[in-house]
Amino acid sequence: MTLLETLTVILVSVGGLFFLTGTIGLLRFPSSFSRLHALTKADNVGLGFIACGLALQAESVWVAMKILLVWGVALIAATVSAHLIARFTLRAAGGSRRTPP
Amino acid sequence: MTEWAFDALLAGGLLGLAWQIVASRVLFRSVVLFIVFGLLMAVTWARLHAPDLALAEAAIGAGITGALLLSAYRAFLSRRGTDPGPPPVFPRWAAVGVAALVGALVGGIGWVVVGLEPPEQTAGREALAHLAISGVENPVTAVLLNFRSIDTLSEVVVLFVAFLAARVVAQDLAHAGPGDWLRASRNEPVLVQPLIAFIAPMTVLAAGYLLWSGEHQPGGAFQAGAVLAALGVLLRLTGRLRPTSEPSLAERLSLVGGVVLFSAIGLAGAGVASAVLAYPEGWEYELILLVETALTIAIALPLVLLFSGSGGLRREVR
Amino acid sequence: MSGVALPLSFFVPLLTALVVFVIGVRRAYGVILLGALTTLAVALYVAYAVAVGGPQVHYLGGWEPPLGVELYADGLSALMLAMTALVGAGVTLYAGPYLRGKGHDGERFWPLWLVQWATLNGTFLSADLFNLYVMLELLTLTAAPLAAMAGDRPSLAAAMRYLLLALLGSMAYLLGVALLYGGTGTLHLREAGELAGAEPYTAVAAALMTAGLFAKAAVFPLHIWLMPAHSNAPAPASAALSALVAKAGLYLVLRLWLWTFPALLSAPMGWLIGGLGAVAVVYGSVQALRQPRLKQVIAYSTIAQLGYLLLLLPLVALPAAAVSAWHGVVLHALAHGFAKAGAFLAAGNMIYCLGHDRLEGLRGVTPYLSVTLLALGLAFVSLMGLPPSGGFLAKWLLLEGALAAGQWFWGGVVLLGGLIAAAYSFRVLALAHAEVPHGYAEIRSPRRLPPAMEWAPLALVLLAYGMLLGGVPILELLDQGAPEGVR
Amino acid sequence: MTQAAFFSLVAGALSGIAIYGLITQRHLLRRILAVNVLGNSVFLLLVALARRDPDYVDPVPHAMVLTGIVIAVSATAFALVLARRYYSETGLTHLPEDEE
Amino acid sequence: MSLDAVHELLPLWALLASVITAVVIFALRDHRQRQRTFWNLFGASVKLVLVLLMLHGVMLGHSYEVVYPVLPGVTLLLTVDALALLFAFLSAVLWLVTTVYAVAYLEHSGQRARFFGFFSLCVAATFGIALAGNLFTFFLFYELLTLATWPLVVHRGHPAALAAGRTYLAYTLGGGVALLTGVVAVQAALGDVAFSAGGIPAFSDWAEAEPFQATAVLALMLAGVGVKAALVPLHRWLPVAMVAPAPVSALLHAVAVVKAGAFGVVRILQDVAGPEVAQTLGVAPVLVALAAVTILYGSVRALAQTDLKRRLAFSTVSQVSYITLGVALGGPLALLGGLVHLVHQGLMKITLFFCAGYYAETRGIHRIDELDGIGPRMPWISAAFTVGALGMIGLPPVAGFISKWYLGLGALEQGQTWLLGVLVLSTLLNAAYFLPVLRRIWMLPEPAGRPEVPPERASRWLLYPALFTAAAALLAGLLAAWDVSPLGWAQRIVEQEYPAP
Repeated sequence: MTLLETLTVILVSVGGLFFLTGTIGLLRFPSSFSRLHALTKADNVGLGFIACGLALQAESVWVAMKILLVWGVALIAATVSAHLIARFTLRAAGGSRRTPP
Repeated sequence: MTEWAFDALLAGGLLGLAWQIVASRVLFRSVVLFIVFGLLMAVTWARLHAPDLALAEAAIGAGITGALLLSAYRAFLSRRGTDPGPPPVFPRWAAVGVAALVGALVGGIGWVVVGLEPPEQTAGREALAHLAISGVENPVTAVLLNFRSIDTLSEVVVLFVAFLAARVVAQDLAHAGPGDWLRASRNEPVLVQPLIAFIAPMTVLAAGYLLWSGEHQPGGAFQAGAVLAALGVLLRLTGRLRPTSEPSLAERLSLVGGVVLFSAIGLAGAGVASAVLAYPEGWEYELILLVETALTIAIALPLVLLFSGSGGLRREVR
Repeated sequence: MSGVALPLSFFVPLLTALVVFVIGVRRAYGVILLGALTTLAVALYVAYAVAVGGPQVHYLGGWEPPLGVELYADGLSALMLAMTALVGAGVTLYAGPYLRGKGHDGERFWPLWLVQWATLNGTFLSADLFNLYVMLELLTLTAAPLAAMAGDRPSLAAAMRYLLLALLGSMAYLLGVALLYGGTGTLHLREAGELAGAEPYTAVAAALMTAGLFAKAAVFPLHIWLMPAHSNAPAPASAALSALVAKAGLYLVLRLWLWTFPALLSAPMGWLIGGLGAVAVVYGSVQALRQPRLKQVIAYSTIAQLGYLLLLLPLVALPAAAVSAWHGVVLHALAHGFAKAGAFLAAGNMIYCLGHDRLEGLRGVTPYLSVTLLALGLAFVSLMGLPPSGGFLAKWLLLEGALAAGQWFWGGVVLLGGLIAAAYSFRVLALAHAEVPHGYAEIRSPRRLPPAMEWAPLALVLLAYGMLLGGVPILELLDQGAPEGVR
Repeated sequence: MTQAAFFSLVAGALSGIAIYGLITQRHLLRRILAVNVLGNSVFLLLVALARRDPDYVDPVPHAMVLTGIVIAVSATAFALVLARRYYSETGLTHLPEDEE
Repeated sequence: MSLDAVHELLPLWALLASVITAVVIFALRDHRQRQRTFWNLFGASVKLVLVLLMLHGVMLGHSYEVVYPVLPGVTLLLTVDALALLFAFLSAVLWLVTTVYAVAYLEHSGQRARFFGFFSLCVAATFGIALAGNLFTFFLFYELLTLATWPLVVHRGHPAALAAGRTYLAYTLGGGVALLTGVVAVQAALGDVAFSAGGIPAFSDWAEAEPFQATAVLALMLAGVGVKAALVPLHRWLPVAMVAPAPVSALLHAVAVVKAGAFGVVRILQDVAGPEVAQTLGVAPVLVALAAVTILYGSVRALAQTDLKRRLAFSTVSQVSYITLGVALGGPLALLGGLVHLVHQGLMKITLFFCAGYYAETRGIHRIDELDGIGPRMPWISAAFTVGALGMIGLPPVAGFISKWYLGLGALEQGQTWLLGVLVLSTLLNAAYFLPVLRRIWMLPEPAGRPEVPPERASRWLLYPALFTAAAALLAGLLAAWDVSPLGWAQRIVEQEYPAP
């Protein structure tokens, strides 16, 4: 196993660990906000690790860039969707009078 | 060994999801799990060396279908409680029996056919053999746009017809479509506008890339069209587009343009090439790209309109 | 160049539909008529070319099977194509004034109907199993909205049921195609059959495809959707659905069994499918007897009449019966197409004039609906198979085949079906002759029919009678490219 | 057992589940879902078939499935519109059992 | 087209004469009465002329044949032989007469376009039956006749008429199915075979090889035509159909429907099976027995009727079976009796129905007991009625006598002496139900208070046809020895069927 491969394995495993944590959080946490908290944070970091790990295996720099771009786009999507979910939950809980964060 | 484990996991996931989809108590769960099911199918296609399908499934099967299902689910919620829903009339054991029978039949026969000695001469081998003169390098694109282009033409007609059909049974605009476009535009979460500003050009770019790359690698008009349609869905959901009851001239032209162009090139083939839908020699690549471009729009627009449940769309002036 | 006529018969109505959609019906009525006439001309030309030069072939894209898709017109295709064109022309002429009379210009109707016409032509011409799948889906997606057009509860429910059943049916069909492709490596209708032979998987494929097509064609156990769907659609749509679309499914059943799966055609299989047909014949006719509305009667009669087509399968395996039964079944399909379209259009006239189609309303309408009633009467005569109609020729041939092979049971089915058909037909016609009851007041004065609406049904029905004069040329055309056993 | 054979068995099981759903469920949305699952099972069988020959991947079934996916989404879209219209006309989420 | 070709196609032109008349009349609006009458009479006259031309041709030894292949191995065949002309001529003449009568009769009723259209179609079908040269053609026109007569039966549209229509259809369509089965079975076994005098040779071979099947087929075909010939127990539709207007009854009874049935019996027994085969298969004796039963049954039932038209209807049931009897008996003399009765019964019975219609139309008389003393008041029509009634009884010199005479001779020739008893008994019964009517008409005093209705001008055209047919019935009896009298013509037919050895 070369150095790169080892690094990949480590990175991907860490990423997987974050995902696992996030998923456990999703299942176990009581409220929407805390679930959201677990998901967004843990999964985004996890995805980042996995993307990095895979980028190391890429044939060319271009491909590595693409993989990182995937992470970037996913980050943006996660941000917005988490925001929307949180906002909806807030309103559903009767908090619509409050100014949005 | 890992491959087998992965396949087994995939299969288990597919079966479990399918079971939940048809038998879960909560309808919402079924709908959401169907989207997940679509994503797993996409992975399965990838596993089975069908990357074109994986792309299409993710974009169309899971994406667009999911959006359609969710919006329909919402409509079904609106008058909740009027219909308690009767119990199944069929005895459950009989259903299990029939299902087991069908499953065994399909699985068994599928297994038998897969296990047969593969025929020497297949359409697929022919296609690969003729790939060089098809004008493109991706064999699936070659089959879709050259060898069996009538199927592709007809299926775009299918989409168009689905749009026409939906117009027949669609309700008044007041009931149509997901969400209320006005409210979304008036009181919008702050993050939406930046997201769209970023996503929209990216999506168009991605669609263009998919379209162009379909010639030599996975992708093509369907995938590109589906991605564009996803953008349309997004714009519609966020109130950037508002529904109109009838399509405008430009929309009508885009709806039929793909088929008309394809047919025109196809019919011209009877004169300048050997047969209808044949491309003149040397022009295959250019014409296929042209047709695919037109088809992309002809695929994206009806999908968005079907999601919107309206005859047309107009830019919302804010 | 005759080969180009085959794709043209698909493309001409298709492009007409698209043009109509773009420029709008109000400005495109001339385009519609032009497109319909061109399609008619192309279809008749194909029939002529086949009659003179034998089966016509066109390889789309220039690729021969198994790589490409083949369009193939033999006698059967040519006849169905011509019948569709004639019925289609009648429906097209009729629909304009009918829809205008209903208060709209048919913006929704025309593109759907023209695409449906194109699809029907494609179905009759395509020799590719997968292309046929696409065509079948197109048929479903054009037929279901036409059935739902009325927008009321029964028609929506019927359209929904039809759609679900048809989607299920297409899946079964596609599964069959998948198996055949897996076994043979080709999608060509005949090549697949030749390569497959009588293997177990072919049998399963045949069963799946047949069952799938049965769902689309409303064969007996899967028939529930047909009556409400066909009886609630606008009259021209009903005519197209009953006379053409349902038949396209059965056309494929026959095409598959005779061209792709002849090796599987055993006696028990024939009895099973023929038995379903026989049940449909009796059941549909008996139900037709009990309906209170004219279009319901006609729709149930479709279920019964489609059943006759299935009687071919038990008979075609017997050499003594094969040729007569085959000829009879095809003549039946043609005669039924004309008569049924005419009957539905006639019922449309009744609705147009009276605002409803309850049978009781037929009392005393003879003075102003005489041409319509004549068409209706003649259509019923053909449906019950009495001379001098085309339906009679068909019944005669079927019976001749059955009796020549000593198959008295199937002969009995044909006769019994005719008798019950007579019962429901004369129930309707008797009311047209009945006197107006005392105290009956005209609620609204009947409207005057536009000439196209008055004469289109009669013209269509008379085509079924013209078959008495054209029987020999029609059957000679049918023999072009027919398989060994039925020539 | 090859991968293709394995997935053809999975396709069988999927179709069985879909049929079970079609029979037991009467909610229109679920029936539409079940039909979609059934469609996917057929597609899976086709793609498995394309994969069985070790030396090449058959592009024709792939093209067929791609066509099939687009047709499925078209039909589903129309079915959903129809179901919604039916629901708003009748307030029912299922079809009446008999039209007799 | 050369003149010869036109001449060869005479049967077609004659057929088309009625079909075109029907189409033209359908196309005329209801109030175009003069035009309709013109076309009616024009069509009928043209047709009569064409039939006379053919008659001339056949007498000169010419034979006409029109063939059109309808399906491979199935042809539409119109041939003109002596037997065909017998029936064709009868229908052509009586059509003209009935048309005159019907125009007058239906002067004021509604839906005349429909009525006369189907009326013409009905005659076209009858003509087709007469000229049919094979079983396919025969069946085609036979069923067309059913279709064309049904609107006439239900013409009035009241519940009784509709019920009668239902009964009529139930019987005739049921019979049609039996006939169709038989005809198709013959087609399936023997192919396209034309009628041939004395039996189709192929059929007798078949009957030898497959006696059971041949018997069944023959029985089916005879049951099919037996319905229209009103053989017991298939006769019930005929009295019920009496609700139709009088000209229709006249047509049904004398010219078209029952005659088509009887003619069918002749064709099938003589020209398909052949008398010997029918005898060996055992079909003919059964038919003889049935005919005998029908003759007596019809007469007995007629006795009990108080309604004039119903009495006439049961009389028809009885009288038509003379034809069946004659044919089924076999042998030249009996056949002669049967055939000549085909014409004679037509002339006499149409007279009687014309008269009954006249009584009903001018005086509102429907029941027999209302006829008291009508004779002196309406001498001409009552005279015509008397001629018809006496002919039915079989008194010389009216035509009916001739028929019964030859039937009796035929029975003796075949050694079936018991049939003489049937004939005598039937004659007594005929007398028993007709003589009281005549007595009422001529002998009994007119009841007081009968309203004085002057015969209208239109009713004159109701009278002339009756007088014409009565005269014809009388002449047919008086001039029986003449070459072209019905008897003479029937003899010509019998010579073809039983060629002198």
